[in-house]
Amino acid sequence: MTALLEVENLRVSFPTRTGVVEAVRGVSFTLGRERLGIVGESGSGKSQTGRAIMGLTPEHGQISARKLEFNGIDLLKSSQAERRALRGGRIAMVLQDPKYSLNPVMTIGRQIVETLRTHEKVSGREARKRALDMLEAVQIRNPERVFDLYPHEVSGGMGQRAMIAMMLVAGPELLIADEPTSALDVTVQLEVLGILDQLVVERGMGLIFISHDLRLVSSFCDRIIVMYAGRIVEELRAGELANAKHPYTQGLLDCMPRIGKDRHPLPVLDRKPEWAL
Amino acid sequence: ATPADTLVQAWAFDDTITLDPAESFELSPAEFIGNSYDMLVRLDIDDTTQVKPGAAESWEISDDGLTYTFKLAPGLKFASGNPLTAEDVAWSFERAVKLDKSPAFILTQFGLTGDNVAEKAKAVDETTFVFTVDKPYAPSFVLNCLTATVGAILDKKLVMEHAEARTPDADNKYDTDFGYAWMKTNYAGSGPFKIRDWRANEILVLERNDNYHGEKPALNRVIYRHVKESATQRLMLEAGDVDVARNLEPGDLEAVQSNPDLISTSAPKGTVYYISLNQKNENLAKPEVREAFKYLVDYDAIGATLLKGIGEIHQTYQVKGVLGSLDSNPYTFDVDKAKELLEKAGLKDGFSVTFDVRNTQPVTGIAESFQQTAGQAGVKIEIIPGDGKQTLTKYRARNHDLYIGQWGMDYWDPNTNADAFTSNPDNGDDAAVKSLAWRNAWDIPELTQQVQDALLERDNDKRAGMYQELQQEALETSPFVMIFQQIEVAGVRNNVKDYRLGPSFDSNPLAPVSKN
Amino acid sequence: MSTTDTSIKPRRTNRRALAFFKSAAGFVVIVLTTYLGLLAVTFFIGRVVPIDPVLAIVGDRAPAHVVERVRQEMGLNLPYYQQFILYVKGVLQGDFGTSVLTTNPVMTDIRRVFPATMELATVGTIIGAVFGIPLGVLAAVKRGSLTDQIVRVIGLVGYSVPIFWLGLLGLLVFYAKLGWTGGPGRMDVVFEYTFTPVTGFYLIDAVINRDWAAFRDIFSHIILPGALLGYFSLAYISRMTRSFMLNELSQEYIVAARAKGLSETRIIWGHALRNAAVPLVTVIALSYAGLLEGSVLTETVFAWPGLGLYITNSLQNADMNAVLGGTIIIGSVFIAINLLSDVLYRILDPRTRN
Amino acid sequence: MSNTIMTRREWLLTDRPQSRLQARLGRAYVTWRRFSANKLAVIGMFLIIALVLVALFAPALAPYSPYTGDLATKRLLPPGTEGHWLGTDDQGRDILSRLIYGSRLTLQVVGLVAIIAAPIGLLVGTVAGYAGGWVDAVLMRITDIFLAFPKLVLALAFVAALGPGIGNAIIAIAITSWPPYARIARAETLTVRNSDYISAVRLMGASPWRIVLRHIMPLCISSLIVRVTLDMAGIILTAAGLGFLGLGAQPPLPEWGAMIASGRRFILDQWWVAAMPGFAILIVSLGFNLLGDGLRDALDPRGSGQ
Amino acid sequence: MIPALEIDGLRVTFEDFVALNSVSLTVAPGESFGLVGESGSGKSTLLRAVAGLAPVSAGSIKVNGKLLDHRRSKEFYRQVQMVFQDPYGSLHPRQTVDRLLLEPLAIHGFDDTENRIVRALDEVGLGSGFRFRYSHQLSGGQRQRVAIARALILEPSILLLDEPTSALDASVQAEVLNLLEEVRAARNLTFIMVSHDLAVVTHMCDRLMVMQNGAEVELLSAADLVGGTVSQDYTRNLLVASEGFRRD
Ligand SMILES: Nc1ncnc2c1ncn2[C@@H]1O[C@H](COP(=O)(O)OP(=O)(O)OP(=O)(O)O)[C@@H](O)[C@H]1O
Ligand SMILES: Nc1ncnc2c1ncn2[C@@H]1O[C@H](COP(=O)(O)OP(=O)(O)OP(=O)(O)O)[C@@H](O)[C@H]1O
Ligand SMILES: [Mg+2]
Ligand SMILES: [Mg+2]
Repeated sequence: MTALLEVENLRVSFPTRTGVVEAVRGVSFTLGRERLGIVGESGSGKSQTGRAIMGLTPEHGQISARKLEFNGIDLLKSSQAERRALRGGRIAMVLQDPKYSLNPVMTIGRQIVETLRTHEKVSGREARKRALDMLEAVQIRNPERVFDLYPHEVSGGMGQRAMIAMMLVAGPELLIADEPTSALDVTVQLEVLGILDQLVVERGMGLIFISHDLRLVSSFCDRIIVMYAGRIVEELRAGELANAKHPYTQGLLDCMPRIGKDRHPLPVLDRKPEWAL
Repeated sequence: ATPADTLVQAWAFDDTITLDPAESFELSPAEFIGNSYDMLVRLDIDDTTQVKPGAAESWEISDDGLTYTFKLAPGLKFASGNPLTAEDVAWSFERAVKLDKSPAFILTQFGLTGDNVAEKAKAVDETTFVFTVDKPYAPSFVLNCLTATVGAILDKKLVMEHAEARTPDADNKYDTDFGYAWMKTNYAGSGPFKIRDWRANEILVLERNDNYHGEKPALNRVIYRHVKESATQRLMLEAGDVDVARNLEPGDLEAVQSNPDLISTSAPKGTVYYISLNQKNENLAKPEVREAFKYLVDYDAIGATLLKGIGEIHQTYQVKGVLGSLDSNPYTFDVDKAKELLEKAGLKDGFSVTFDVRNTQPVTGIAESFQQTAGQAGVKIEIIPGDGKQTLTKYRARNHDLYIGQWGMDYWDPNTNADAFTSNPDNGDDAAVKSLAWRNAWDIPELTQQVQDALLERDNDKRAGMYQELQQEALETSPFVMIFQQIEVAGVRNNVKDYRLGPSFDSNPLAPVSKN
Repeated sequence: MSTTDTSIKPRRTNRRALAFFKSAAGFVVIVLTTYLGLLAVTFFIGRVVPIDPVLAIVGDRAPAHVVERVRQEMGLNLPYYQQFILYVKGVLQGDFGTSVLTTNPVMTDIRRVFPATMELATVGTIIGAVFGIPLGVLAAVKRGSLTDQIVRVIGLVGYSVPIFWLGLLGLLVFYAKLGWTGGPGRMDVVFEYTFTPVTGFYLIDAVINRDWAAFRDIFSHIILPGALLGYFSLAYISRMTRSFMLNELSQEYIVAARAKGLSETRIIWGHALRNAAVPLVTVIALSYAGLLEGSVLTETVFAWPGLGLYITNSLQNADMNAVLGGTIIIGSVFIAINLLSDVLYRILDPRTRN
Repeated sequence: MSNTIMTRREWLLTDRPQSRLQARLGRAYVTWRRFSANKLAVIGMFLIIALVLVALFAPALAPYSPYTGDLATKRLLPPGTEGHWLGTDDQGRDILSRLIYGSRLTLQVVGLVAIIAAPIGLLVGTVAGYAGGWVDAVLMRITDIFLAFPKLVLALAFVAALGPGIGNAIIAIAITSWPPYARIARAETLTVRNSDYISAVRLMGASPWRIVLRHIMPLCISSLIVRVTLDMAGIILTAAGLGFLGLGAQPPLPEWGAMIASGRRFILDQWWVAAMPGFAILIVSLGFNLLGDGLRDALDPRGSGQ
Repeated sequence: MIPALEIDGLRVTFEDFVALNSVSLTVAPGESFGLVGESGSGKSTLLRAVAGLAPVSAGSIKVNGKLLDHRRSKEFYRQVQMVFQDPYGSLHPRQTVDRLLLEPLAIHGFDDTENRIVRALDEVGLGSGFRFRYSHQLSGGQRQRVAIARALILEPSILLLDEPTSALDASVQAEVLNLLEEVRAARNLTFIMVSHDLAVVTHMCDRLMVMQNGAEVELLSAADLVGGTVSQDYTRNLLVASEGFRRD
């Protein structure tokens, strides 16, 4: 299996008035056509890693890496236009909250069509058909209707599906999903994950799945990266969660209440300063 | 650029509120009416103490001085084509008297009432009109009054076609409105021009009347555009978008005068400006204070700057050019003299008064200058600026201390100003006659009587002498600090010929004007 | 899995109809109370203004008995509440009374002066929007750059300069010195007696009459005051556009649009501005209303026979019928513009279309 | 030396303040730093400070009396004339001296309007927004009426009724300028009234007045301050507009708007008479605008952060 | 024994949307009661109705045996306090922790405010170092502690907890949950706690109610849930979902 994405020593920092914030500090990993999970607590740099790969780091942020290659394309050297052509076409990203990441004044259909027509020269009718197919593929029952709805007219779960459809319509090879389900109900959450899973399997797509829920990630992904303060502290196969070595990973696992396990008080994470070094 | 057959004037004529000669009493409509209607007699602008024939070719005065017989020129026609007869004259007088609007007193002061007007202003035949007055007034007075716009001759037939029927009641005794509603905005005259169109505060268009009996106007049209700002007027004049600018202030006037494309013309007008001292204020009521104030105006500086070209210092209340006008300017700016007088009045340390001032130039400038110069004598003046109507309302209620006012003659005769400044028949708060003397609570029974007497003096020279005496008295003792007489100026493009301004607003003749 | 389709909001027509009636009724109540308030306030003002309204009709020199008679004719000797009731009655019958100053029915006057003001304000707003929006967008996109600062200063100067000052200066330069534009007034006198107004909007009338010479002349007259007002509305519009755009550009959906691979142009003009347009409508409407009422000074300088001047002049002469009529018209337009901007808001923002 | 400065800075910037005072100062300091990073805003602030200083020390700064001139000999001297660097006006008064004294009036106008209009707007808006229901309806109707009124007409009418003069002009402007503040305050109140932290205060049993006065108003104040400073220019110009129509300050007060109004007669030939006060207004309102813009960015955390 | 909270036939409507439809429940003093259900099922609305923050259109609420009327009295607020879901939204952005804690004391006229504030901060494990911070200077967990301190400072007997940890990281969640358990034990508080996380609810509560569409689905004890003895499919679905993703 060839590597779809290679990341070596990725760094993202933000100069602010109170000093430089290093959001990502030397992250390295490779990704094949598989499901990679990134977990970590809030502020640990998960989203910034994903965005750096996409080329969506906020303007004042600074990126450096020894290597950032997608399918042999050196992302660091490519021009804005080349990055743009990749974005949404070959690499796509699902954002966290459908409530905010869909344009509120455009119908869902138009937003999907827009992606498609940005990357492929297709007729309006063709684009519409492909968008409808895509909506169906993400398990929307009544695509014709949803096509003409505005984002506020659909529920969170459906909005998230629309978002996924929008990002997948151009057939990307890599999908970065940044907490795609944390705004959703448990039951809906599983439906959405099911869709993503199916797409990976059917299309042979690479997936980076970002979440702070260790248990969810371990049940869904093939491989897990655990981040802490901008660094990778541990990399695991999903099945080996129980054998996690790093105390941070262990602590994360341990501190969650579990049905059937009566622990009072819950064990808490005792952060060690040396983890962040 | 303006069309060759049209004279375009920029003028602030927002005081035009009606075109009906029986009601109109403001300055700008006087010019419109003066150019579009005939009166029996007109003011001679070359000798302003005389009248000249208008619609009447000639007139005779009976020996008892009560009957005036006017002979109309034959074959006169209104612009409508209707013949102009003595009947129209009589009816116009009757209409004005019966409508009894503001200017009607110019006629009714001769004893005319709604009941007797038909008898006293009567057509004897097609061309003979007889006017009977109740006292043997000075003939100059009667004739001067008949030059006023209220004496304009209306086309009876045309007006009555537009009259509305009325049911007589307590307020209104007549069964018609005499075309009152229609006349506000319409025209029924026989003058050199006809009024074609009037849009308030926007435009007024005069058009040549081909039925006019006299010399026909050279131009087809005269258009007035309402432009308020002097600077704007000047720009339009310089650009050639208007031919005449009528409200130029000194600075702009100077620029016009130095521009080779433009000329300026001016004429002293029958309007005087004065500061008056309300005698209800006990400080101002002191004779020494009244005199002192006359020394506190810096006449020379004001004349050389604020009034340059638009007014001349004039310390008597009759305007230059009118019968009996006294040309005497004895006062100069003299702080020491004023201080001396104030000390005599027991006001060595000065005092404070308020000063109601309209927000227009040049009065504001004069008021400010006076504030400074009076301050030098210890008189602290607080200026209360206000819109014209606002200060006037206060003035008419005698609620002011100091007021700076302007007085225009009602008709071209010395009686009008004598009556205003030196007559006050009843100084009570609810007096029937509220002259300027009354407004300043100046109680002057003797002067009032003298004004009455002058009215009946049939010898013109004697009459003139009486008015000069009155002026001399006022100059010394009145609470009026007379400052200047207005000069009306116009900036004119130099291709305009024979543009002239007359002494009164109804005598700015447009008929001779031509362009090349 | 069955939650999918039920989560779409049910649209119940009867509920919507009811809501419509409710909001329509609410609107009527708002309009009525606003009107009544406007009437009452203006009426009150008319009574406290220390100007004798009779003075405007009869002048300073009328004999006392004429003054008294006119006062009675005008009903000014009645108690205030009766005068108010009389007035409201008249207004309800569509009769705003007669203007003392122009002797016309107030409605006739307003029909004449209002289009003049409206035409000017419209041109001003169009200029303001056409230039203000792109400038605002530019400033927001290049936030903090020199461009941004320049745009801001242009706007700030617009906020800070007295209008009559700029007006006279403009006349001096463009009309008197350069001769590029027409002078004061709505058109040259040449056209005064050939041109027949139809709607009162002269530009439109010229088109209707197919009088192209007049059109050119009218345009050359309106462009200077229009540009002047346009500058002031530009100041406001560009400033608000910048602020709305900054807000939109920081939204997540912009990130999402970038993630789709859209070009910056498309993101800025197609996505961000489309969203910013929603509140901008209100801003433009407000600025339009502001120009309608706030152009007294421009009208003075440019001898523009408009509503602002009409009202001010009437007020100074205590011509209360005219003031009341003018105020009610401006109030109505204000309400209408508010309504219109609400409707537009609804059209532009699907979230409010329920 | 630099050491103590550093520590003072640290003391201010600490995220563990030890007293109420330190917390408040720290917060002010952060705002100040954000504000002072904006150069234009700092320029604006200095302009306003300069205005205040000029107003304070007017008698010392002005070379002549602002009230008395020399009509006969010194009228309308151009700028650059020896002793009258900005020229003289139509009464022969020194324009520079008048401008210097006029700054007092300008400050007075601006300050009083802010003191009168902003609190009225704040109170009406927050009460309407928080109370809702008929209170809201009534208050907003009143606000609408004032908004729907032609502003200059309303001000003109009030001035006409109260009599001209700077004091009445101020009142008139204040009366016409509160409704937008009420609108803003109401809109802001509506967004916070249902927030959890206001619910939390209600859950403590606080009375509605307490909630409005102590919890909601402080939130609305910052955007109001911003809006008011931005409006300052407009207020000066409205005052100038009233002055232009002759309803502002009484002569010979050197109010800038009134100065322009009387100077406009000379605008074509003696441009400086109107231009000098025009520049003064321009500079001061630029100052207020820049300050307002800076304040908005500094006080509105959303605007700067990312 | 008088129940701490007794709700009978409670109905809440927003305009014409029924958010709560005839819900009844009883909570004993000292009990910890849980509410679970999908988003929009009316959990928060129920708590808010008790607190007087939602419009009750029918039904009755009794607190410690006393029927509540439409306007809540000051005493009520001394008995019932609430902790909100979003720690970022429930603290006034312009007030220091000190001011936040002082406010309830000032409203109820407590003296000895100094000591009470210090004690309250200690109790939630923050110490006085946090006293003069603004909320934006606190992390989510710290904010939630402040919110708890604020609720406790009036010494209520009933605490309404609306998803107090759902916005927090797992590790911080554990700390807050522990803190809540501690204070409950120390003060013998009654908890009504909302969560969409079944594990959290079973961890904290003795009994719980499952809700859907503003109505009760079933009422069961934590033990039943652990043992899987549930009668409704809906509850069963929830239970399955809480175990994470399963590929089938
Ligand atoms: N625009 C920015 N300017 C400065 N610092 C930033 C910016 N964006 C992110 N950061 C910082 O970068 C760090 C990592 O942020 P990131 O969004 O990647 O965290 P995360 O792991 O996705 O957390 P969460 O689970 O809360 O989404 C954080 O400390 C954050 O404060
Ligand atoms: N103020 C309100 N106005 C109108 N509808 C409301 C209001 N508050 C809540 N609702 C509606 O009531 C229903 C129940 O809301 P509630 O907040 O109680 O749900 P929840 O069970 O707490 O959901 P979540 O888990 O998302 O917090 C929702 O459909 C919501 O839209
Ligand atoms: Mg993130
Ligand atoms: Mg909830």
